[in-house]
Amino acid sequence: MKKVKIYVTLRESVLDPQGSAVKESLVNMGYKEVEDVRIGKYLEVLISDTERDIDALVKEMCEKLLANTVIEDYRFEVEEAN
Amino acid sequence: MKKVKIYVTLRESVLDPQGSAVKESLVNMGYKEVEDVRIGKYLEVLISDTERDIDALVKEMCEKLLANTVIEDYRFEVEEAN
Amino acid sequence: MKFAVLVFPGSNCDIDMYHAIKDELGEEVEYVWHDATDLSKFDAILIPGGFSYGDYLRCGAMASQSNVMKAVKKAAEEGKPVLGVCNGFQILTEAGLLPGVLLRNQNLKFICRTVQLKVENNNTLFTNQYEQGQIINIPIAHGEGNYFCDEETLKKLQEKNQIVFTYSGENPNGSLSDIAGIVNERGNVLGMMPHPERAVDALLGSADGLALFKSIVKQWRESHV
Amino acid sequence: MSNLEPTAEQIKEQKLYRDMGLSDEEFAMVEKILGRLPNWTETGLFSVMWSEHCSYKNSKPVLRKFPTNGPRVLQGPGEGAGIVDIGDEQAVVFKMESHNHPSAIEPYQGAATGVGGIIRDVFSMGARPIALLNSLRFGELKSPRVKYLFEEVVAGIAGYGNCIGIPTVGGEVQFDPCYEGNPLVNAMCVGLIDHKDIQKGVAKGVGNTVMYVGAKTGRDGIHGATFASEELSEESEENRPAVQVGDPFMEKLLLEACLEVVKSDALVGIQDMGAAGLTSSSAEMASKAGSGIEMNLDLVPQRETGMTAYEMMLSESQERMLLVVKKGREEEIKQIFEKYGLDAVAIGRVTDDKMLRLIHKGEVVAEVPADALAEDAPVYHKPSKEPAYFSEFQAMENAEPEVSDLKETLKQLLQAPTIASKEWVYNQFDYQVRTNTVVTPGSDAAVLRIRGTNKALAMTADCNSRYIYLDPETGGKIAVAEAARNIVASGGEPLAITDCLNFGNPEKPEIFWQLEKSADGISAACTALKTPVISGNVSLYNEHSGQAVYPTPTIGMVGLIQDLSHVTTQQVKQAGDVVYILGETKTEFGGSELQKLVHGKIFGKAPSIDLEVEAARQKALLSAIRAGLVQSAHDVSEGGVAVALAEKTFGTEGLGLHVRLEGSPVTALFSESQSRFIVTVKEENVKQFEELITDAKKIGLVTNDGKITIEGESGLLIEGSVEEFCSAWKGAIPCLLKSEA
Ligand SMILES: Nc1ncnc2c1ncn2[C@@H]1O[C@H](COP(=O)(O)OP(=O)(O)O)[C@@H](O)[C@H]1O
Ligand SMILES: [Mg+2]
Repeated sequence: MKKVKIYVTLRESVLDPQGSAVKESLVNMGYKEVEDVRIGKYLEVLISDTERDIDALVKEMCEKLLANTVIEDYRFEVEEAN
Repeated sequence: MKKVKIYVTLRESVLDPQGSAVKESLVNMGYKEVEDVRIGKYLEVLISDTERDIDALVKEMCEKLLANTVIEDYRFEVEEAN
Repeated sequence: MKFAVLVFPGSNCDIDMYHAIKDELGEEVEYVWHDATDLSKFDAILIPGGFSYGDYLRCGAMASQSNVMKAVKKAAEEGKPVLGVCNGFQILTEAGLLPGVLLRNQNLKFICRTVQLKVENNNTLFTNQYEQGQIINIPIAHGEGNYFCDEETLKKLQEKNQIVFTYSGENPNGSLSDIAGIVNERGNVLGMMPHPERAVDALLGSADGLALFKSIVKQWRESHV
Repeated sequence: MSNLEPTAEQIKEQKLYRDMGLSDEEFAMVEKILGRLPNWTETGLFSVMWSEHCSYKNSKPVLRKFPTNGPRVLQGPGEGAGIVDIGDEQAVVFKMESHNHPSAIEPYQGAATGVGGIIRDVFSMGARPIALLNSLRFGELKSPRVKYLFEEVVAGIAGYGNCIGIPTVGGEVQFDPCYEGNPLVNAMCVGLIDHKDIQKGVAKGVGNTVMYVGAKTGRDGIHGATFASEELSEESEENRPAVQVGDPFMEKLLLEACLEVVKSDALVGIQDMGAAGLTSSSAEMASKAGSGIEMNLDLVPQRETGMTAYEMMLSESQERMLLVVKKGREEEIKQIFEKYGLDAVAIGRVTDDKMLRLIHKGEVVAEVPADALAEDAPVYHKPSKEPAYFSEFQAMENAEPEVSDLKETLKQLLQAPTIASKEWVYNQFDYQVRTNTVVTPGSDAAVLRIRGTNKALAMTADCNSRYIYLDPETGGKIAVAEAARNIVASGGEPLAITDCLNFGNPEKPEIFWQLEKSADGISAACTALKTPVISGNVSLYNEHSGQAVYPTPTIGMVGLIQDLSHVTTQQVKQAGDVVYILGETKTEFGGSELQKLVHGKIFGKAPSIDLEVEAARQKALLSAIRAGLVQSAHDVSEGGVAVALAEKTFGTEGLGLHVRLEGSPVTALFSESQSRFIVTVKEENVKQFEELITDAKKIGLVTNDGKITIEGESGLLIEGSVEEFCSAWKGAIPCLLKSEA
């Protein structure tokens, strides 16, 4: 069994209204040090043992469903699940 | 300047409707190997240099705004921003 | 003329679309479940609004991977009219049938109210019953209708006259260039955030959406005499 | 895990049952019922089922006061929701429920799951949910905490209702300091059903199969019902159960599947798993049918590993249903759910021994009489005592608050968050989905057409808790009367009500008195207005750090509009129309917006109400509307005539009002006397209208100057542009939310 950690982030050129709103809130709460906030997704996917190359498999799932590559980048790490 | 990476995940016992729906979807798309999907948030926060202890600062921000500890856990890593 | 209304788990404007076609337009219409593989008996495909798959992950993402979307692609290639409204628009962009994406509304809130649209291009099979530049009242109801694409795509949309509707006056959701609806290059796939199917009966506030459906029928009649 | 559970002896000796909310006396009762000591799981079953939330043990004697019968009532209180006949073999189903405590802790999910729960109550009757309403109470919109609660509750209601595709068409929001630590979140659902599809939650037929459908069971919400039956305090932050997360997508699938299943004659009974989950649904279904249920908990679909019987039975995981299905026909039922990607699992059977028997890992882990859990829960008659404040308030004379600038006062009233436009709220709700909403939020009641007929339903939720605090009996009458006024002003005939009784700790005699008296008032009004109580919910212990909320018995009402042409809204329609006021204006400012504005607090007598006058006036107005004589109608409520007049002009294009009012200006403009309407009538119908409503007083005309002009006996009182008043009214809530504390 593998545990795959996937990070999906908005591309730099894409506006992140949610991130901006959170930044505003933090500054209003007194955290003046906050310069920027970007919000993405963090997925943990458990994958049972397979004959396929795990990296290729995860890449395919990301491209097809988990990320929208028009606006998002993704990266991932594969770990042994316990 | 520091770059803080914050991971906000649903607590273990809390239902993750998003994760379940995505799992179903992946299985229907033919990825039968997928056993479980949990979806959380991944935030990147840029923080300008401050006299306050950065760990304490980020912890406070997480508790107060970025995570709802009733249902979510969080962890973070601090890096030097370039 | 025979319309298909696609139904995904979580679609919820399917019934509205169905009634608009059947009761107000008076044409034939059928619901088609998301696992269907063949749409050949239909003359036009309608993808209704709602929250397919709960709108989890990204709006329209999971629906875009369903079986029926392969058949929709085929229908689009054959030149059949395909209309995606609200969640339907999101599904069409996720499926790559239309360019760009729909981001969260700028104010991060769901917005339900009637807005004014400007008909930017009345020379499409969806808008031939409107005047060029006509202002129409159509309800919106969405949380992620903030249209976005890169500059190059935008330029292309403008050059090829693919922007069909824009928000007139106030832009409710932060959409790029006030875009409310676009067609593909060929002009037979329309995606729009506002709900024309909610504006087909003056009893409910506006009937300005009916002309859109009438346009589809007119074009079809002309090419199928 | 189960070997960590305390033994029966430990539970008794260490009085562990107390932590679950059982008293020493109650535990002794349990011991007597069983004839032995209960084990851990059994103690859990009794504790949740005997909590106020499930058993109504403190409120039952009060609820018995309500009139619950009427010629149209098909189902009164006792099932998932009440049902009222509307003719043509159709009926309307509705109920309201609170989710106050969960919303105080996790406002988004608390509100969302509140909406989810009330929807299940309606579709478990076999009805298609057609509309949602809500009634909300918060502290003053000043502190960041209150703003956060308000924004998140609204987002949670929107998140669930929009996603499942049921329009949220109405509601109310009020702000008062007493709700600061304990907001109220009440959700109402209205459904439509054909008589032949009406279902009940009964487990009939020995040998029939008990099936579980919907989401898997997790450890969420264990002891939610008990939690809802305690006061909130600083500690409750720690004691809280795992909060449930709503899954509206799952519920949408469950809804569609269940509505398909109710058409099958293989279905015997169906009930949703709400508070106390599997325990209450199984015990109640068995008890109602006079039968027993045996379940094998190993078969319960589980989301987490290692769950104990106790945890499974007490879990309040959302989006689950329990069905009783004819033996041998399980497969048919399974197939229907399969289409929606849902599992339907046989987990038990109906027995004849009236016991709820649970089996886990091959052992009987609980064996308890179903009636003892459900029907036969203890009932208490709490002591009641008139609070000192009441006689003090009653002794006060009605006086006019002092006002210097009438126009400025009107503006300030329009900006008071309780009166201000709620657009910021309802524009986040999809109020149109399913395209039946004829009157959208912003008028007195929402109106939905009934497809395939020429009829429509009007619906509203109302409660002015300030009046109820000052005088619970009078206030209770007013709450019902106001709801009915909103229905009538929209062209509907009030059918029935549902209620949600939000009160403080009933163990305090003064609180119990408030509960009793307001129930008396509600009952009297329901009798006078012929609107029986068909369903409802009780939420007690709404206190934070010992401070109770105002008594808030929210009234949800549905009315029938016989013909779409009767649909009437509050906005004026056409210049030249004649403006009338119906009803007498007296100097009544107890609990009024003006009193709050001027004095910063409320005191004195609540406005008086004569239910006979009320009933007659409503009847007369409805007949005028049905005769086609009324262009617009609006009841006079918070802020008095001036506010009602202003509201009538908002959202019209360029229209205005020019009226002349008699009597002392402050009273004429701002008094909150009851049983009043403002209506407009076309010039050509004036004669007929006046013949029908003989006590209608002509006060002025609709204009097209876009201005509000109000004269008094001694000259001009208020003059200003509609625009100016409207922007104050519209901008108030967004402005408060933006301003920094
Ligand atoms: N929480 C809410 N959800 C939906 N609609 C609301 C809500 N609060 C207020 N509204 C709508 O705003 C309008 C004004 O509400 P309110 O002032 O309570 O009216 P009334 O005094 O006539 O009962 C009504 O149409 C009501 O349904
Ligand atoms: Mg009203």
